[in-house]
Amino acid sequence: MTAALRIAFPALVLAALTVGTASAHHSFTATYFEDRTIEIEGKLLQFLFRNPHSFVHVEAPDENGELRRWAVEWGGAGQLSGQGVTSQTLRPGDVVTITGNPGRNASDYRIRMLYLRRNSDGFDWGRRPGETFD
Amino acid sequence: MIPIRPTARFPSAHAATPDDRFALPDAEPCRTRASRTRASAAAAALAIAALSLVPAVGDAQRAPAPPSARASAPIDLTGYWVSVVTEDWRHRMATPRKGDYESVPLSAEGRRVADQWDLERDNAAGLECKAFGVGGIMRQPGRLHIAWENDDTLRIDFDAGSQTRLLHFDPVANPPPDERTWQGYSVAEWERPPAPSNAPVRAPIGNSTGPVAAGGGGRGLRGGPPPPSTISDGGALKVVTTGFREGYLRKNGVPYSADATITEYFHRLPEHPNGDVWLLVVTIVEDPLYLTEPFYTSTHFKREPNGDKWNPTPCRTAPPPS
Amino acid sequence: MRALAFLLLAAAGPAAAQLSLSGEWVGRYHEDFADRIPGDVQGDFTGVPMNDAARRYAEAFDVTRVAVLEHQCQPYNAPHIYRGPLQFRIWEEKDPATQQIIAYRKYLGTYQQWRTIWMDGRPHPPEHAPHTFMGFSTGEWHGDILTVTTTHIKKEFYRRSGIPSSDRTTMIEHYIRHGNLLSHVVIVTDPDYLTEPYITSQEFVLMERGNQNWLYNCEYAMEVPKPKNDVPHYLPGENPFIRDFADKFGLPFEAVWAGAEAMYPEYMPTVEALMHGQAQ
Amino acid sequence: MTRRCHARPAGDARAERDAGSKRNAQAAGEKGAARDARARIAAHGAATGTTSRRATHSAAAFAALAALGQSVDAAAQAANAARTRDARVRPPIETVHVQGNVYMLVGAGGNIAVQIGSDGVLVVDTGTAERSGDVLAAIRQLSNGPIRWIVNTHLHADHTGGNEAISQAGMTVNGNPAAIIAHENVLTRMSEAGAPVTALPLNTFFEDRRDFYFNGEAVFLYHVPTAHTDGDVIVHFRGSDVVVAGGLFSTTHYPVIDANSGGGIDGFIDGLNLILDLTVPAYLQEGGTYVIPGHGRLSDEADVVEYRDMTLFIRDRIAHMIERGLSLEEVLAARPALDYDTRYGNEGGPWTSAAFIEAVYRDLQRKVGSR
Repeated sequence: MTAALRIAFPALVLAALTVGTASAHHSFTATYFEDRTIEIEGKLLQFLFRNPHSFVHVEAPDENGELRRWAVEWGGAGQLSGQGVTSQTLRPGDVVTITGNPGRNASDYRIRMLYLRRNSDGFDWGRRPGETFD
Repeated sequence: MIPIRPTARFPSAHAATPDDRFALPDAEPCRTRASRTRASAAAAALAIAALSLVPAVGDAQRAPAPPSARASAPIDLTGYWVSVVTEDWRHRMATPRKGDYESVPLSAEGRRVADQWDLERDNAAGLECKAFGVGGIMRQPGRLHIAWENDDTLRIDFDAGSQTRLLHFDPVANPPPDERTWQGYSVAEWERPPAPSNAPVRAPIGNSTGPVAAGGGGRGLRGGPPPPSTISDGGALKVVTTGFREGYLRKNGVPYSADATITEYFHRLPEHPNGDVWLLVVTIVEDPLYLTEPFYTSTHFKREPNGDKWNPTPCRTAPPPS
Repeated sequence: MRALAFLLLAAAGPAAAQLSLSGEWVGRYHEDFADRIPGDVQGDFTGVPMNDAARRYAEAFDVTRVAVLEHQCQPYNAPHIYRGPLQFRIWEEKDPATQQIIAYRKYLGTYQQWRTIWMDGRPHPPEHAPHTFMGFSTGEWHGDILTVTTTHIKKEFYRRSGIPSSDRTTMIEHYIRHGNLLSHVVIVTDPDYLTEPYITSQEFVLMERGNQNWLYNCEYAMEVPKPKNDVPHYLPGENPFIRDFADKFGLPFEAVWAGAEAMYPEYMPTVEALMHGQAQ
Repeated sequence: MTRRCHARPAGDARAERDAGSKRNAQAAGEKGAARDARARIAAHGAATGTTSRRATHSAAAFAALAALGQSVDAAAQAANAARTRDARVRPPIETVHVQGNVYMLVGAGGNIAVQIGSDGVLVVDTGTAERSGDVLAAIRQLSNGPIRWIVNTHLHADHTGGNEAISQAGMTVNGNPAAIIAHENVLTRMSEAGAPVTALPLNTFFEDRRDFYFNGEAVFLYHVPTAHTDGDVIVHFRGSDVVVAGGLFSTTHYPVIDANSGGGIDGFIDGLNLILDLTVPAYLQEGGTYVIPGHGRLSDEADVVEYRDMTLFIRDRIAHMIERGLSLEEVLAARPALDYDTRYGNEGGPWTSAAFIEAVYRDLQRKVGSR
């Protein structure tokens, strides 16, 4: 806990001073279990490239093997554009592997994106510096 | 002796370093922290005196003595005030864990020092008041009692930690002490809007039918009368403090150094429609050692009718969560 | 008539000498940073004089409500917007004939909101007028303090933790400038959700070069697939996250939940007793 | 966006003098209305047969809102009439330009919508009978065109009381009094209650929706079954982009579930969701489609969303309590509407928190029993 605080606070201070209009939309910490990660692999159904946050809808099995429509929350269109992601980066039908924080309401099948990889060509997001969102 | 009153404003609190601001051009380099404090405080007093003298030299012999700080106060800060903790609650009403310095723009050195905080060690070393020094006392939940010590010195007593601050409007008559203290040496001056001139009256606009308030109307408060315009003319008290001992911005050892400069603005806000009177203290801590940028806080206090709830306590910090 | 003119002249004051608030200002978040910027875990109810109605509302609040179509683009209301990430621009609108200030205009980068602070003495609208997130504002100067009164504000929150603000709030602000620093005080009176006026104050610094972070757009979309009219909420006593904030920071939930009582110095021994047993 | 023009009570010099202090006058009028409601409660409560004192009060309070003119006892009616003749307690009718062709009249019982244009005048709801003269005067300040149509959103007297007077003052293209449109269930219930034929909505419909074109825009009437009553209609002026919510939305009190007139909580929520389907905010949940509530201030989608959420939350809480076997008294003691009581509780008024909770409880319990 303490260690996490030490790292997180200065980083966040810096972010707030530089971004100006940071998102006031909602608290990720309150929405997701940030101390847990989950990985899904499935077919991309829809890429909502938009503000305040983008969403990737993926059809993938849950822990019981039942197919679900997962909603993966990603950065806003403005922020992702600065990282080279456009509305055409992902297409329905792409098979993707996503790692992220699970939502606190399990029935929402919701994930906060940490890492995405497209299986067909290896395109990925989330491992290079700056590939984050708020 | 020519009466001297620090009418000149301090240079901007955001410009240069604290020492730059107050140093005379030929000031000697400081060797120690203590001597630097004395030098800078004395330099501040001299600088103020010099700035005040410039426009007054020609009239020095015949100019009447200016009114005292007390007589010329644009706002009345005296009385009992209680802090209302609506912000930084977990850092003020309780003692946070070591390493929780959220919101404070600490430098790497500041973080290093904060991470070494040890409450028991402080207590054993007789440093219980480190969180009650001038850099942290305003954020300690408690009550203030503000009164005139004399015509040119305003006194603030704090029941939290039983601390006292003296705000000197006449730094020449009240030079800085030799020793650093928890509360340091404070130089005060009133700030006020310029005196009214015979500006043309505002033309009636819109459906305004009542008297014109100073600077434009703005009546019409649903559910109550507008704030009275007579309680305060919007002046402020500016206080610059140096010469203090190293202390804590927060109870859990978030540090400020003895090299910091602390600038404060005291405002008595226009009376609220429900009768509440609020004191707002804006604090700017500039610390070249422990902070990466000026640290801004604004603390509010509500006026109390008397000192019935005055409850002096010694310097004591509750332990953090286990 | 001559006497009236004299009175007006005496009362009018030197409008031209008023402090200028014009410029682009950006927030400094040296108080409550985690709450105001990234948002923390659920359950921070500290420092707000909430009443039992607000407690019940906050307890029922599920943060995923923001994904509901009609909620996802809802901006913060006026009292709340100053407690989030914010930069704003102020400029004066002057009567061309008299050069007196008719209004201060304000553009807030968060959610692209606009405010007008009327300085011409007009009354507030009647009760049946529509409410907006920024409300209807009138202002007056008290020396160098601009005091603004706002009514007709839409219902929203004081905190993202779900402490509600009602549509019957009155907000009084004080704008205080010292050089490049603008202090902004907000005092909210809310007959529905607060037991006493709620005061906050925040600092903004003048942007000498400005930036381009002024736009915010929100497109409605079904973010999380679920029935359109399903509004998530917790039944009384069933919010599993309500103690998260208290637990994370080792605080007693009773104190976090206490409202106005816990905002005053005399409550400190109670906090300590709850944390460590009897205060030492 | 809005333009106010004050329509003062016709031929009433005292009210004109008082117009400057309209807020006080309005407040006084609201108190007067509350007293009227209590008078009606006294007349109606004994017949409800509810058990607890609180419940009796609640049911009677509802009955007061639901009461048709002829169900009010003679003494209360006389006192009411005498009071409303006194200009000191009669609020002025205030007119708000909503947008496009549509105006809202406030102060004659339920809110009234007036659409004007080259075809004439369309009035949605007619307020109380005793204010019909003032309402007519207010309409005439907007337009001298013929009043062609009246729409009743539901049957209650504070929305239909002026039917007769306003209809008679209007004229269809055939030369008859202005036609009154409502859902068929409204006509049925008003007829059963013995309303005079000149006050009845004889132009009824029984299907889900009716539409027609008037004053250059399409006007849609949506029937919402089993909501406030069984005859609720939402009116949507498509060109002006204004929705008239009738009994389905208020900014002053909890949803009124008139079970005696076929109302129900689930239908009420359906009705609120239908309003949300019709409304489109202009920008970030603000403006765009405006909604005229049955009572209270002019609103938009965000206001209806809050009201929908509230209704849904309280419904779910009470349903959960019923599942746990709580009695009505236990449900009332648990205060399932605590978070909204200061805002909508209306203690001492005609539709209290207890009345609302009881209505929801009984409706849900009936459904549980029928499963």
